[in-house]
Amino acid sequence: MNMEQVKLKSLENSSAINVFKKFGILKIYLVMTGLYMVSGLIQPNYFSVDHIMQLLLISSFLGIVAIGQTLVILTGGLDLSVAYMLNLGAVIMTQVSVEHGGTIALLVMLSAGLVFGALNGIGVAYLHISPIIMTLAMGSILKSVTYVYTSGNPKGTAPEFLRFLGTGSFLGIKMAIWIWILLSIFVVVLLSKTTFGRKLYSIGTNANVSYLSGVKNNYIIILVYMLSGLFSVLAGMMLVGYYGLSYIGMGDTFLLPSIAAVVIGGTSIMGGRGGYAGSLAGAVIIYILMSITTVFDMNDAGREIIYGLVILIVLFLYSREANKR
Amino acid sequence: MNRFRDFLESVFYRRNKEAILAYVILLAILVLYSLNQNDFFSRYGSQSIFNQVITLVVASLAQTLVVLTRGIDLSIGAMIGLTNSIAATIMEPISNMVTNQWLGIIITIFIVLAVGCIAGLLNGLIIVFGRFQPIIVTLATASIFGGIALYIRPTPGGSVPYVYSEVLTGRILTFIPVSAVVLGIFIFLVWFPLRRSKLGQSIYAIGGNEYSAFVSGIKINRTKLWAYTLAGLFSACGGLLLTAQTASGDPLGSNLFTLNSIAAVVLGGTTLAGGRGGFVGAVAGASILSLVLGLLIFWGIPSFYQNAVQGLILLLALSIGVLPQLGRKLKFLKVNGKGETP
Amino acid sequence: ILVGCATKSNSFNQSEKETEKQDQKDGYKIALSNSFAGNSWRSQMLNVFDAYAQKKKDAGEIDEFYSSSSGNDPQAQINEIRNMISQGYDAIIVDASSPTALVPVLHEAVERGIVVVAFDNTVESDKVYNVNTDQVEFGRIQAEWLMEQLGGKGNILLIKGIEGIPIDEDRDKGHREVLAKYPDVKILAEGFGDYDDATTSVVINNMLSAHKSKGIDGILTQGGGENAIVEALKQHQIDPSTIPFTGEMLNGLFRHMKESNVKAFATNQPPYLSAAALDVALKVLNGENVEKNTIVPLPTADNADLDKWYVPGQPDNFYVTWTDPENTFKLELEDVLK
Amino acid sequence: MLHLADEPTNISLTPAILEISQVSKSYGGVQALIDCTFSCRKGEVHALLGENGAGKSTLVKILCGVVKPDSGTIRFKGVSTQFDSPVDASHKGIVAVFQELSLVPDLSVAENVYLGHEPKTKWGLIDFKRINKLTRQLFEELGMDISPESLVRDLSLSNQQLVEIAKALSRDPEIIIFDEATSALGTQEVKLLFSLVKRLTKQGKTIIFISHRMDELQQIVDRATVYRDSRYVSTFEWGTVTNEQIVNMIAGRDVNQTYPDKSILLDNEIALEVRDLNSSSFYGLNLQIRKGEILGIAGLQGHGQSQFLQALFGVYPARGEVRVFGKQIPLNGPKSAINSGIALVPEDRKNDGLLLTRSIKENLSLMTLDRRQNLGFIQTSKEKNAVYHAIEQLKIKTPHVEQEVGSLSGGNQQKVVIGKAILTEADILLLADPTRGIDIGTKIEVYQLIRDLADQGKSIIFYSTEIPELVGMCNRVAVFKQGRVSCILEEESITDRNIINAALGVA
Ligand SMILES: Nc1ncnc2c1ncn2[C@@H]1O[C@H](COP(=O)(O)OP(=O)(O)OP(=O)(O)O)[C@@H](O)[C@H]1O
Ligand SMILES: Nc1ncnc2c1ncn2[C@@H]1O[C@H](COP(=O)(O)OP(=O)(O)OP(=O)(O)O)[C@@H](O)[C@H]1O
Ligand SMILES: [Mg+2]
Ligand SMILES: [Mg+2]
Repeated sequence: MNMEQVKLKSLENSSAINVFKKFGILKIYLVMTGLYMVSGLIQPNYFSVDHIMQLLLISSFLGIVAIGQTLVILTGGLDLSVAYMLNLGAVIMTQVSVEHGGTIALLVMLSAGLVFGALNGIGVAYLHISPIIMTLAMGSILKSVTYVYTSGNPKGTAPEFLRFLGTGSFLGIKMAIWIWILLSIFVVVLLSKTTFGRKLYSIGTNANVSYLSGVKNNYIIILVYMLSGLFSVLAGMMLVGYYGLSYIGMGDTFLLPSIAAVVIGGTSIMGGRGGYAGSLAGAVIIYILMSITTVFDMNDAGREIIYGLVILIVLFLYSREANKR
Repeated sequence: MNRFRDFLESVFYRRNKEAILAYVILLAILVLYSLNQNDFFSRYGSQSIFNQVITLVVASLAQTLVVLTRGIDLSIGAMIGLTNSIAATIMEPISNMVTNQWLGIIITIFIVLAVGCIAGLLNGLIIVFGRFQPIIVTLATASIFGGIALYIRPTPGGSVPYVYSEVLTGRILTFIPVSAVVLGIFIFLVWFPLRRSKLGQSIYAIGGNEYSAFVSGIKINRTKLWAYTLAGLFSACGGLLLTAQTASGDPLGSNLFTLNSIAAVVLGGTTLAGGRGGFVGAVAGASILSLVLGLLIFWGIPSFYQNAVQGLILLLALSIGVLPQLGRKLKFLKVNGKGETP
Repeated sequence: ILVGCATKSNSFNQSEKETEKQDQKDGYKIALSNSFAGNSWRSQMLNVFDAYAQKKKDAGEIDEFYSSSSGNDPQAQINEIRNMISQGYDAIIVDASSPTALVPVLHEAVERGIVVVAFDNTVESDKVYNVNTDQVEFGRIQAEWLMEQLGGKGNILLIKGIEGIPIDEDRDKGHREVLAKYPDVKILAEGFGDYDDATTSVVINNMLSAHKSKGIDGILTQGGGENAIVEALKQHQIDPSTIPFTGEMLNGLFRHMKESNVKAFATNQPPYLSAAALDVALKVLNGENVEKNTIVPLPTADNADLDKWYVPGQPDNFYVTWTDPENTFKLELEDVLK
Repeated sequence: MLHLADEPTNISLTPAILEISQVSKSYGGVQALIDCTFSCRKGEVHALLGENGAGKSTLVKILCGVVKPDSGTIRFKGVSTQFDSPVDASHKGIVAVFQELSLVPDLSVAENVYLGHEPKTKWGLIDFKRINKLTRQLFEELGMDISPESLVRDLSLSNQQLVEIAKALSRDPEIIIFDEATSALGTQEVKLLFSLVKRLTKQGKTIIFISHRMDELQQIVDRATVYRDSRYVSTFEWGTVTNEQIVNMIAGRDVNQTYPDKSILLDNEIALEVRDLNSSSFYGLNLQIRKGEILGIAGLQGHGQSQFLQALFGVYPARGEVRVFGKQIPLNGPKSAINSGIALVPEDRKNDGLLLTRSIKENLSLMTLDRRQNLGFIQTSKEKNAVYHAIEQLKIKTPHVEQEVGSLSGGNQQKVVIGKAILTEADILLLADPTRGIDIGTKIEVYQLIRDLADQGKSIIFYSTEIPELVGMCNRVAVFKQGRVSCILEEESITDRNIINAALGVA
């Protein structure tokens, strides 16, 4: 057998390594299942299909916010404005739809997510402001925008189509879960099969190299923050659909969990490593934990401590791979 | 003239030149204060100003140390809340137990500082020996510290001896605000010596290039442990100052110190990439963030705008440095464009 | 040079202000320092204050008013109050972010001759005037109504408010006082709903998953998560009209009563507490003798009062307390709804 | 403090100061060193030779306490020793100038030199004044002209390398290891370094010298040890063995010719034309490159050569006219440069060339992703083919395309960087020091590769700090001096001497 054939053969063998890499994802799903089993053992009713649906429904909102957060973190950034994007989206949705109808509200809301996301991206890409600070400041500004727009009290209720998205079902599965599934497939394909995904990883790994290889870093970064803004307002809209109304502070409980979900999902906070499949499980894990603490009727103190400990434990579980370097 | 040039070439200037913009903004704010704050020139005016800034300034020192090592501490607010809750819970009982108020206060201070050190050390240990990213570790420990604070003080409250509040928020020699003295201590007796110590140098070296620091014989782990421990210690100092300002404890009321301290540090010219900047800038950054909202009150602007004002100031300050470069191409290659022609 | 300039113009300003002040010696300057501002209660409370203060200003009783919200951050509110002190307000009205943390700075204000009135989230101090409802009573009447509905026995879910705040503790105390009298009532689960739909939703859904099979007869909640509760019941295929629950006097709750035939009892912390506090401040400024603690009575409603309270045009999170003119300090709905 | 007194020693008589036997080290599954032996004598310059990945740097890291050996013994000054940390090693007298620069960019030069062993004031604080003074003295003695107070980030790469050397010397070690310390240095600096090395050995210091440049070794080495495939091969007195034999020992096979034959240019078509190109580092450049030509760029470090390449690639701001096959191209970034048929192989492969934690496949195809996409989706089979093609063409040694690039040896990493550029099928390749730090065997392969590319009709601008390389490879050589082309050498006039003279401005 000649040398070149041998070489090509070994080059083909790459699937073995893919499986190995996927093991990281496997691990997180094992953790998720394990925790779910624990919750079920403590409270047998949690084994019901109803509860699983509830769990997925509740997780879907965080899961959708975590899509944007995952993309941003993969580029080596961080989006601290997701909570206020979500707020803004929710508030615009109800208030504008009362005044101008649902369609216009939808358009306004989605463009607001894209525009403010783009501003984040421009600050990070062109002004070289560190993502933490850029999005922190943007979050601050959005908070004010929301307050000023609503005088602190959003008016209006969810339009009918939103109520359907938030509470209706299709084939026995809630619409919100369907949307989540579709978006998840979309983002997983985006990351693994498209040039956009490839470029995004290359920026997260080394922006310099990426740029010198002809990647338009800035465009990609802006696009990523736009997507993050979009997904956050989308989550806001779905929450509105679910609750039927909006209020300021709706997104506050999503900020840190969105980061935690991504990290629990095995994506490196430094960028360049990871993907959405992990974050998805991360989001579910967070709500499984909440359901466990509810069973125990744990007070805030206990809940906070458990929440922190679980993040640390998950980190330790990953440490082997993460520290390979 | 020569002196000026010497100054421009001095290590102090080089280290702190990123902070200049922050001081310009601060100066502008103070001028506006002098025009709008009715009692600016009275004793109460300066006391009010120093009291407003001091806690965030101290929290920013904690954040500065960590950021310089290219880390970030998201648990600073929680540590302030924890130490604040402990102080407000134990200060009176201890004072009663030792039957001497001053002794009780001093014992409490030591306990609280020790708690801060332990919390910080814990951060450091997990980050250093687990080799995890600081941002996620401190996010987790913030939750834990917050939980512990809630156990200690399930509700805001508690109390401290009157003198404790009175002294730390009052004046000495009738016109020097104690907060100003505290600020001076933190700048001149804590920061400057620290900067000139081996530890300070190590912190900068690690932030600049960790591998280089390692092969130069810097003890990376030990330095990081120190940085996080000191961050805990200074957060505890922040907690004690907050206790004096509020005469009570609040387990969760301090969370904003985390993000504000990061904003203050960055506003003061310290980059999150580590190795560059320092506390001198953070003092200005923290003061800006604390004082600018006062202007809204003086001008009667609705408070709905206050977050936007803070955010915009932050963005403007950070953009100004970059704007001149926008026209030019950014240098990407390592051989920095500085061809020195012999 | 710069400093000299500043000094000059400032002294000019000051003297100008002094003369101004002498001109209208009798007009008071009143400030309201609010903490959190992001819900409809706070926003209506602020609107009431502004409308009421404007009325007083038009009547010449006060000269200037200003309201500001510093967020749920005691240090920020302390700074805000410091600057209000510097601004020379005659009275400062406070909805406090902490019952204790503001005490030192409020005492500073009192020492400088400023009248301080706290309301809603009041402060623990005897130098400050407090205006509030009786929150233990709040819990008591809620629980009594539910016990009546259940006939004194059954399984209930208990959804509390925000852990660690005095209002939650007081209302909870009221709940337990009543529940203690009914040994046949079993609390299947309890949790904190944080007075908002998002948190309540997670809590109630988990509770329903866990305890639905045991048969739930009622839900005792301090309020704020009414929509989430109705929604969750529907999600779990439970007819919301079969489970009586308690809540706040929100338009949404009355809408559910109307549309889904929900059985509910509502009371609430009235947003016009801010106006009541302003009244107290003015009385003190005018030298009247006022009790340190003012208790404002609680409004209540149930299905019987549906038509009296429900305002079809208003959003779910509108506090309907306004539809009763007796309570409104002679303000019209239009004054408040800007 | 360093004292450079003359104290002649007779090396061959001195006993071994450092003896290493049976040392093994593995990283995970990879054996870096297997039962390796090494020994050097006091006062000698001992070269450590070997291909990329032979284990040289690993040995250095062991000697400096950066990593610990799995087994084996180290005897230092006759005593069995182990080095626990860099500090420990430097206390015991061994200091290295590492292959990767180990400076902190935001500290001053002086602070870097004394990093880790700063002199203190009586208060126990760092004495910055003294640090600056000591550094200035040290630099004077070493003949370096660098301000101790400037920030390291503001220095050129070669000056940073000099600071690195001064930093090692400031610890006054007995054994100094130079791990490819000359790879970033220009002719002048190398000269400076060698005179320094001679003074140090006279003073009884021992030098362990790692370099892939035979011409340099020639000038200073006393003895040499060769490693191959993680194993010890042999130790010999320099001069007792011919260069060819050494190269064969390193490569493990017969290597007879370093540089491929230059082809005669048949095509006279102008591929690239530069007219009046100006920037802050070079002025009024006018150059023409023909199709299939290799144009060398020479000169002392920092005279605008690398900026010139960067400018052509659109990453260094410049004004002027650049035409590719007669068509003017914009100079606004890598993307448009690549589209106009220009590709750059940057000189710093770790920071500018490679995504170290991503796969070979991703790295190779990154520059040309947009050509293998359909509606934004990557065309996997096309990509695979291109990548396999590049791997074969460049003979990149790797088990599979999904291998992380960071785990390849330096030489193979360099091939990946070149491979990225080749895949763009650019007509004009800008090579910035493409053989930096790669071993002689690999170098020969790279030379052949460059030659082949030129023969295929690519035009190549070949910037190098190694003059023999330029002489061996180029059709023409443009010598830079103070930002201008001081002269263009052609055909027979391309000699070491002419290039150096032109670079120095000696007529
Ligand atoms: N950090 C590391 N992790 C894993 N393996 C490593 C590491 N560093 C080196 N190796 C292994 O050590 C072996 C020898 O590497 P080393 O760096 O010593 O080579 P070298 O002789 O210095 O090569 P060069 O001439 O390129 O400097 C390699 O085969 C590699 O597998
Ligand atoms: N992280 C790693 N894991 C596994 N093997 C590694 C790793 N790093 C390096 N190696 C191996 O070590 C050898 C040398 O690696 P190294 O990075 O030292 O390159 P090098 O040969 O020193 O390059 P240079 O040309 O710069 O001297 C290679 O065979 C490579 O496969
Ligand atoms: Mg090496
Ligand atoms: Mg090597």
